Amino acid sequence: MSYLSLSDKDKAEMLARTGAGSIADLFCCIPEEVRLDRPLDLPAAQSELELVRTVEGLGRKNAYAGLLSFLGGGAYDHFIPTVVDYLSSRGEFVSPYTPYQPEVSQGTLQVIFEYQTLVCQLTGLDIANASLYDGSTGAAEAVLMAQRVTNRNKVLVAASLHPQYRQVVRTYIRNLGLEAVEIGFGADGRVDRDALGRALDDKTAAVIFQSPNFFGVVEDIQGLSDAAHAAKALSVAVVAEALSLGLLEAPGRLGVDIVTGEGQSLGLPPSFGGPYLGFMACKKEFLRQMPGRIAGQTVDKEGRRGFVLTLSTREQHIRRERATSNICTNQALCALRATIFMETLGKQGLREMAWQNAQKAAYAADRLSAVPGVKMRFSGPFFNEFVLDLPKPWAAVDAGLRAKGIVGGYGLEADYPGIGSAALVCVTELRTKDEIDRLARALREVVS
Amino acid sequence: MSYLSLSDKDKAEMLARTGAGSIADLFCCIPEEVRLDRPLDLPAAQSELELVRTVEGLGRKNAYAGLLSFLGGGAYDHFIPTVVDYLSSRGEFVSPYTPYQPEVSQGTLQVIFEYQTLVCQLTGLDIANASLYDGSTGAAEAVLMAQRVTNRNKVLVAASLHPQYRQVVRTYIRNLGLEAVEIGFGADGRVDRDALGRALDDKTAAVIFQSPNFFGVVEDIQGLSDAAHAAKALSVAVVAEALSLGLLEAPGRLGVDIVTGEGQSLGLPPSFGGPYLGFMACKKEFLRQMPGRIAGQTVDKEGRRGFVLTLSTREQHIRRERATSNICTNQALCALRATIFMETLGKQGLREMAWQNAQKAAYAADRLSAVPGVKMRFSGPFFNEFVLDLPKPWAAVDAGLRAKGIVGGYGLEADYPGIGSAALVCVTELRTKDEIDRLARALREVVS
Amino acid sequence: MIKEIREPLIFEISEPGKRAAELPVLDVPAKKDLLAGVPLRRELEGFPEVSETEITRHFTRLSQKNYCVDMGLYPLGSCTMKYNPKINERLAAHPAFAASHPLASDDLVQGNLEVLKKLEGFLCEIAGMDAFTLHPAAGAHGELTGMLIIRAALEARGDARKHVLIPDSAHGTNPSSAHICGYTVREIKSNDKGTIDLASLEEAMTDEVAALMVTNPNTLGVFESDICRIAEIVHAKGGLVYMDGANMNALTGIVRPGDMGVDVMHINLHKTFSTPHGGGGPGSGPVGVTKELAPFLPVPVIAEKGGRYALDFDRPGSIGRVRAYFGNFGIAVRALCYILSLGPRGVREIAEFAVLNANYIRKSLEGEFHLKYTTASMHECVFSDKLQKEFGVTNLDISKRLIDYGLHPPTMSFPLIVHGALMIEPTETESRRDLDLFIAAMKAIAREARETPDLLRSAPHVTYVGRLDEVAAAKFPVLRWEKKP
Amino acid sequence: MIKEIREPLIFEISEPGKRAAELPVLDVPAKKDLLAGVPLRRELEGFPEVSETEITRHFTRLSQKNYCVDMGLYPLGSCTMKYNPKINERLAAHPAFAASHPLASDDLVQGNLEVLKKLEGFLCEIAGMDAFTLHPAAGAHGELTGMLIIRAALEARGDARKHVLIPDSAHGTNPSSAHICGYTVREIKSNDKGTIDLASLEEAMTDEVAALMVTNPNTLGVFESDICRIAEIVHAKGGLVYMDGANMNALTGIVRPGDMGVDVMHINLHKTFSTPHGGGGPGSGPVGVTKELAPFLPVPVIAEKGGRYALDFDRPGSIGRVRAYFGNFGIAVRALCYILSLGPRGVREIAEFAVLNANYIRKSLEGEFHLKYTTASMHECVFSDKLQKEFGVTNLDISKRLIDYGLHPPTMSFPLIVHGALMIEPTETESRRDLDLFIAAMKAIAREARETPDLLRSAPHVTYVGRLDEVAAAKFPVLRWEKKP
Ligand SMILES: Cc1ncc(COP(=O)(O)O)c(C=O)c1O
Ligand SMILES: Cc1ncc(COP(=O)(O)O)c(C=O)c1O
Repeated sequence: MSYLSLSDKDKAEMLARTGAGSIADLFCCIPEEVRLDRPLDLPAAQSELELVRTVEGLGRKNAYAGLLSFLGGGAYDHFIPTVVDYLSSRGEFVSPYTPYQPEVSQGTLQVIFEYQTLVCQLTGLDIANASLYDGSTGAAEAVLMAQRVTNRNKVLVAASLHPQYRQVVRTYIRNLGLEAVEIGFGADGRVDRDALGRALDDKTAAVIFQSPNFFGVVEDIQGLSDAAHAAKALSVAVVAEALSLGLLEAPGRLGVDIVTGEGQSLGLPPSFGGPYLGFMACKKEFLRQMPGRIAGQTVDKEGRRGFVLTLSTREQHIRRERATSNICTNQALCALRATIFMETLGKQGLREMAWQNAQKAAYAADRLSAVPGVKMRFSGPFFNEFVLDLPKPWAAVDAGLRAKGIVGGYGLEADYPGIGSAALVCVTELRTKDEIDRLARALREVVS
Repeated sequence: MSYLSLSDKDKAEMLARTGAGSIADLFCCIPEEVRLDRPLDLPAAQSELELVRTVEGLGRKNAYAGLLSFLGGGAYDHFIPTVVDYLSSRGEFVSPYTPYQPEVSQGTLQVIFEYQTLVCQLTGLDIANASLYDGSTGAAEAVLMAQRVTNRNKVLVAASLHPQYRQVVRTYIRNLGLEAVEIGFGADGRVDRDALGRALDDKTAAVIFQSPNFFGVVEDIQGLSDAAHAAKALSVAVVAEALSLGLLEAPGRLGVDIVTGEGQSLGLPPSFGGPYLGFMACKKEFLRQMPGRIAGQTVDKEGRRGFVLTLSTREQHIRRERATSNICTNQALCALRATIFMETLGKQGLREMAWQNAQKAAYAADRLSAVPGVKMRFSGPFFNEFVLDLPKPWAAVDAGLRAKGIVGGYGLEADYPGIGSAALVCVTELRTKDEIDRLARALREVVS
Repeated sequence: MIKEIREPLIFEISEPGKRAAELPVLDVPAKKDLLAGVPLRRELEGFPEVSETEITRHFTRLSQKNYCVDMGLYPLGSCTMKYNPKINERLAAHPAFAASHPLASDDLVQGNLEVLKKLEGFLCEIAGMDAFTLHPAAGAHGELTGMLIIRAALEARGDARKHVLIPDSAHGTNPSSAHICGYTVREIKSNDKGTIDLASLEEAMTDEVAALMVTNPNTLGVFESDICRIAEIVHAKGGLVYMDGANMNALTGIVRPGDMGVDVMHINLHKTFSTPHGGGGPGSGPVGVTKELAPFLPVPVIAEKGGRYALDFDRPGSIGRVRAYFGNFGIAVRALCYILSLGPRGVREIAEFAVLNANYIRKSLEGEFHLKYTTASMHECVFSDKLQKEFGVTNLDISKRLIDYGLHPPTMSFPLIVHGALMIEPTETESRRDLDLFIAAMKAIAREARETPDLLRSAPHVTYVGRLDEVAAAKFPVLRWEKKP
Repeated sequence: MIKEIREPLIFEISEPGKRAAELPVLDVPAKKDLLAGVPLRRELEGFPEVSETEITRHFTRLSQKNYCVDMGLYPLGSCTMKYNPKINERLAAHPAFAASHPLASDDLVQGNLEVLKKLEGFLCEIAGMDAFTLHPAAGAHGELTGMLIIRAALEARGDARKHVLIPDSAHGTNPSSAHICGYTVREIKSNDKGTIDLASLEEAMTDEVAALMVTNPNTLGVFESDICRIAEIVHAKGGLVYMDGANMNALTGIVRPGDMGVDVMHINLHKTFSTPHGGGGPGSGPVGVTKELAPFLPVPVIAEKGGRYALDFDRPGSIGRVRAYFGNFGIAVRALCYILSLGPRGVREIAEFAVLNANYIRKSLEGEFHLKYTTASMHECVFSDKLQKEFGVTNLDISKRLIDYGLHPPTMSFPLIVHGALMIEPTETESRRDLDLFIAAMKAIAREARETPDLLRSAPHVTYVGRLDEVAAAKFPVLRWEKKP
């Protein structure tokens, strides 16, 4: 299937206008010797029908689709109202690019402005950007930002920050003279405050932690912020489960300076890890150090309100190597989906959804930890996921559950060597009581 | 889930403005004694998620979905390019009504104008309307139209016209002094010309036949038209498989006066029989007798081209009981889908698709009639379906095939008593060679 | 100077060889002598050849020339242009339904049959009728079906009778449908309240009259308060009462036609139950009847036994088939979804807030525009251009000027008994803000009619085309594109 | 007089109690002491409360204020705004992919892994590189990844070196990405052909230089004809060649970076392989490397063995992870679909007709607009406002005036080496008609610049808002809505 729009006649006439004798002539500036002298070795072109058969065939190889799953850990299975899919698929949203020309991009720009407002409301902070790639790169950008703000070169990273996020932070900071020190966790699953106290010093740019953390446990955000501030370091909170902000107090009201995180829960399907939505908000004094695009409100000559991209002197296309980030293309359509999602759920709906997550997870924790031999690993309060200690190796438990059509959780040993047979179990509003009970029954059979 | 957009405050303030003391007061003109004094006995309101679960649950009760099907007979399983679904689902097409206000409906109106053009091109006739309900009511409307045009009261109906269409024609004409005489078919599956000749007389308003007919057999359209014209009757052709017009000569070029039919094949899913698309085209001398809406081209004061609904003095809202039809709401969105479909397939694609149908059906006929005991019922040329005579009762064959996951065809005995064990088998471009071979193998096993 | 944004006809951008779709290569051996002897066409003469880019742009740009419910208030009276939930579109397009074939045997489509049967049941409860058929494809088709049932029932009694009584305010489909059933139409004049005059009715109601077709609330948005008495009068003479239920949006959960003496009625699913109007259709016009008339329903009827569904064709009294297969099934799925979403309270709120919104508009515009009938309004109200006429401004001018305010005009010049009518039906799904925008625009227009009437007479000013020459369109009809010679 | 069609912010139409979505009632026993001791929020202060009608209208109306590829030519240079096939959107949204979880074990997501591996293979073939990673989320992220690979490789050799050479025509992301890798940027001046000056390069290329980042064709749309020699110079000094492949659209099937001495490169899937730009993203920026550099690719790498796929974390040389999970997977699905649709010939035609279309525009506008560099153009051409300056008309005015013609402006003021630049990239999916509309508009504007320059300076005239005050926006930033006190 070709997507060209030229007839043979068009091609011939247009070629004539260019003065080239042939299509090949158009490429005369490419040295003969490197030009490809054979057709590409790719599969033959497919019509739409063949493509559908091929690609749906690949989809059928994902056995995951048929299973009852309790996976979370940074990617969540939430309800998405159909209106989100419908509206976000309109060509006028899908097919433009960055709103460089505001007069013909007011749709996109106003959506970004609303998105920024919603992120500020969710996080309790003053300003937000238009998006970053995802939660993991958001965490890395936040660390670099803290370095710029504080001019300090050490960052304390909670071990309960998503393991993959920590790896990304490490990759980003490697060549920037920044040192990362990991801070462990206690029996409650929260950041080890003694260890944190010991590590905080006048070189510390920031304490970066996740809440709810990778174990699902809600951190003592105010306490961590106070500790960071006492050392004149920034408090950076990562929120990998953005829905939690529907119920938990806004981090900005608990002393946090920068909140960044993953917005996938807000209207994006899990989609094997992407496209997702990195969000970031901060106090207004850090505005000039914020990475990424920002939309602002202004007026035209007649005084009519309009929106533009603004403060772009922070950005790579103006500042080049001194930019606050190298990001250019961001996750705009994901931010649009999140905007529609949040506005559709609204004040009551988002809270209700968050509350149902917490209630269902609490119910599941009760049911599962009542299985003989199964225990809650951590004592701390949790949102919609929690860690279970299991009496048998996770591999065996996992296989046993799988045989019953269930993906029961995510085994932690690869990411936390020495943690033993422990698994992270996530329960969203989409899991019914029946499904939770089914998991409990299955687990009982598998571990007995 | 409620779709109201009023807050409690809105409701109270608005009620105050109306002067009514309560919502109930607004209904004071309804006699107390007939007002419903209890809540309706309907299931409790469902949220979107519950609705999806309920309705998808109903969908799962359709065992048909999982089977390999060779059903046709007026509803066909054809490829629909995704762009048709995408574009036809745009709110600007889905959510307006009839373009009574042309200045804000140029989209819909231009689409109708293009649709009318395409129908004229397909049928080889001069003018087309904006749609009728479906093929069956189209056939009925064509008969009434022929009565108006000729002032005659007898209509000869081919027995090979879709049985359900014939029933609908009978229902419509019942009280209009019209007599319908059925004309049988020969061993070739075509209209019995001798019988036709005997029945044609100076009371005959029209000969109405289907081509390809209900058995898939292509009629001798020119011959039938000539016979009708010889008696000064109209030749009315019904096309239940609109795709056939991609390959077969346009009926308008074979003497037909009115072509009507079912456009479902042109971009509409089978959807258990509807919504479908009745199309109708005729020679221009019958314009004033045409039922249904028609769009026409005109200009505004500046001479800019625009489109309007026109010739509405034919219609019920102007002519009332003397209208050419009672139709008001038609199948506009289906006509829009058909327009996008035809323009997407285009000149080459539509022909190619029609040709592949004929080729695959021919291959299938060869393979299936090679099964011992199975024979082609009719000797006439066929498009994408054909009738098989089977050596065992259809009920048994059908059950046997069903056990192998196949719906092999449509048994004809209920509609054609005495025809014996015969089934109509349809093969579209969506059926692969493998699937056809699978049917042939299965049939061999079942009948042996 | 500013470029006019005119969208060419697809035929005008066609170029040989362009393709927007391809098929897999034929996978069976190709026959050379395919359809030997049958006249085949050499090519699809005139058919367009364009790319997918061009298809997408063509229809995207065309769509942008439409106003629609998804953009704002669409107060087209009698058409019930309410918001159409997106989830219903998705569910109706679900392959389990959309891919199912109408000739599949009952046992393969139990889900479909259950959808239909459930919806019939819901409609019976909402309308207070004993049985419903979902075959009719739209309201007018429902009228035809219903009147055929009446005729069949009367025939069964021995006399089909001759006439049908229809008020002068009725929709044009009513007389037209009655006509197809072989009846002549007798018009009943409305009284000064806009309702059926009982005396005229009594006079007209003879034993030659088969039925009265009554729209309730009628097309003025006025409830026929005497409906029970009306039914008595008709029944007393052996006639039957047909109710055009196009305006059910005013009644759901409040009062049921079956409780008011109605024998047969239709409902416009696409109105009351929010299936999108699609630029003119598809719709669905289910017909409800009393127990006595159920034997005459069109075939097939869906029978249920122990949770299994089957098609019943053994209905000797049936009027026959009115449409192939089962009507506009996809529309039924949407309506079912709507009722399931709303539940008993939500269905009642349809009427409550449709009526509140209409009365809010009416009260807000009274004085600015003339109201011929001051009887209480239900779900719509019918103003006229009487006050504006003195400035040389008509309902057409008012309507076109509304377009400049970013709104869709009301229904114009219907019902016929209100000269220069502006028939306004807001529906219940509107927000206060959208209602207020409309009211403010109408008030501004009333002022403009006095102060700058030319502005109205030359409206609309914001659209791609101005007022179009409809006379020329009808006089010199150009009904299709043709290749320039 | 005509009503301005302004769309309020959603917050401005919010009213307490309105809902656009509901959830099922909680089906587990509700705990009272949920999250005891954790600070919870009383309410989502400021969050909107609206109905589904209002949501749909808000976003429908907002969408209508955008220009987009689905409406017409979008000649934004360097951004490759080609048509995005609708089928690819549908397939990427297929639940088999969209519902799959990134932490599911390999055996449950074999289809996903095959998608990724297949696409890597296709990109290797198209780019002539030995290995690809799909982790990077966009072009800039790819640059970062690629430069980290270069640094890791050089470190493994013993010296990461200090500088990176970047031509003055380069995109801003290049220096910014190099900076995050700990390199200082040395700018290379372009010669009068707009390409890298070999002498300057030879001078700058010392053994302190880690790499050259070269864009080919560069941002002028000019092919670096000396690319092989350039690579030799860099390699001779032990440096590596990074190619910014954002402009691969000019090269597919014609020439392969891997055959020209490139060591590392990125491709913008959202450009060359037609995934929609979404108003700014998401994109995907896969990085390709030579065999020698493959050990440094980010983890995890997808390993295939006998048709089974597994994630390989055992990569001691790896730069580590650059993003959680597997990058923008959904974008990879779309790109795979695109390549499968086009096949070998179609992929070559991308470049052929992208270059034909650009040259067609260039030839049509030469003379009307100034062309600083007259070197042969590939997929885009960069004009400037030099000829219009004398009438007091800038590239901004020209751009805004194009909007009045129903078109999107080109990229403005980039590359920096062309003052008043107008960078035009039509892409291959455009029709002759759309190209001609653009050319005609540009010619008309060139005439208007001479005759009625004010018309340009006050443009656009057809949009909801006129030119916006960007200075005020930056000086007094209003970056979110706030409730009026
Ligand atoms: C009062 C009334 N009756 C009947 C009809 C006819 O319904 P339909 O358009 O569905 O055929 C309509 C609708 O247009 C109407 O408003
Ligand atoms: C030449 C060039 N390099 C790099 C980039 C950065 O790519 P992305 O926007 O995907 O991060 C762009 C695109 O904007 C570009 O045009």
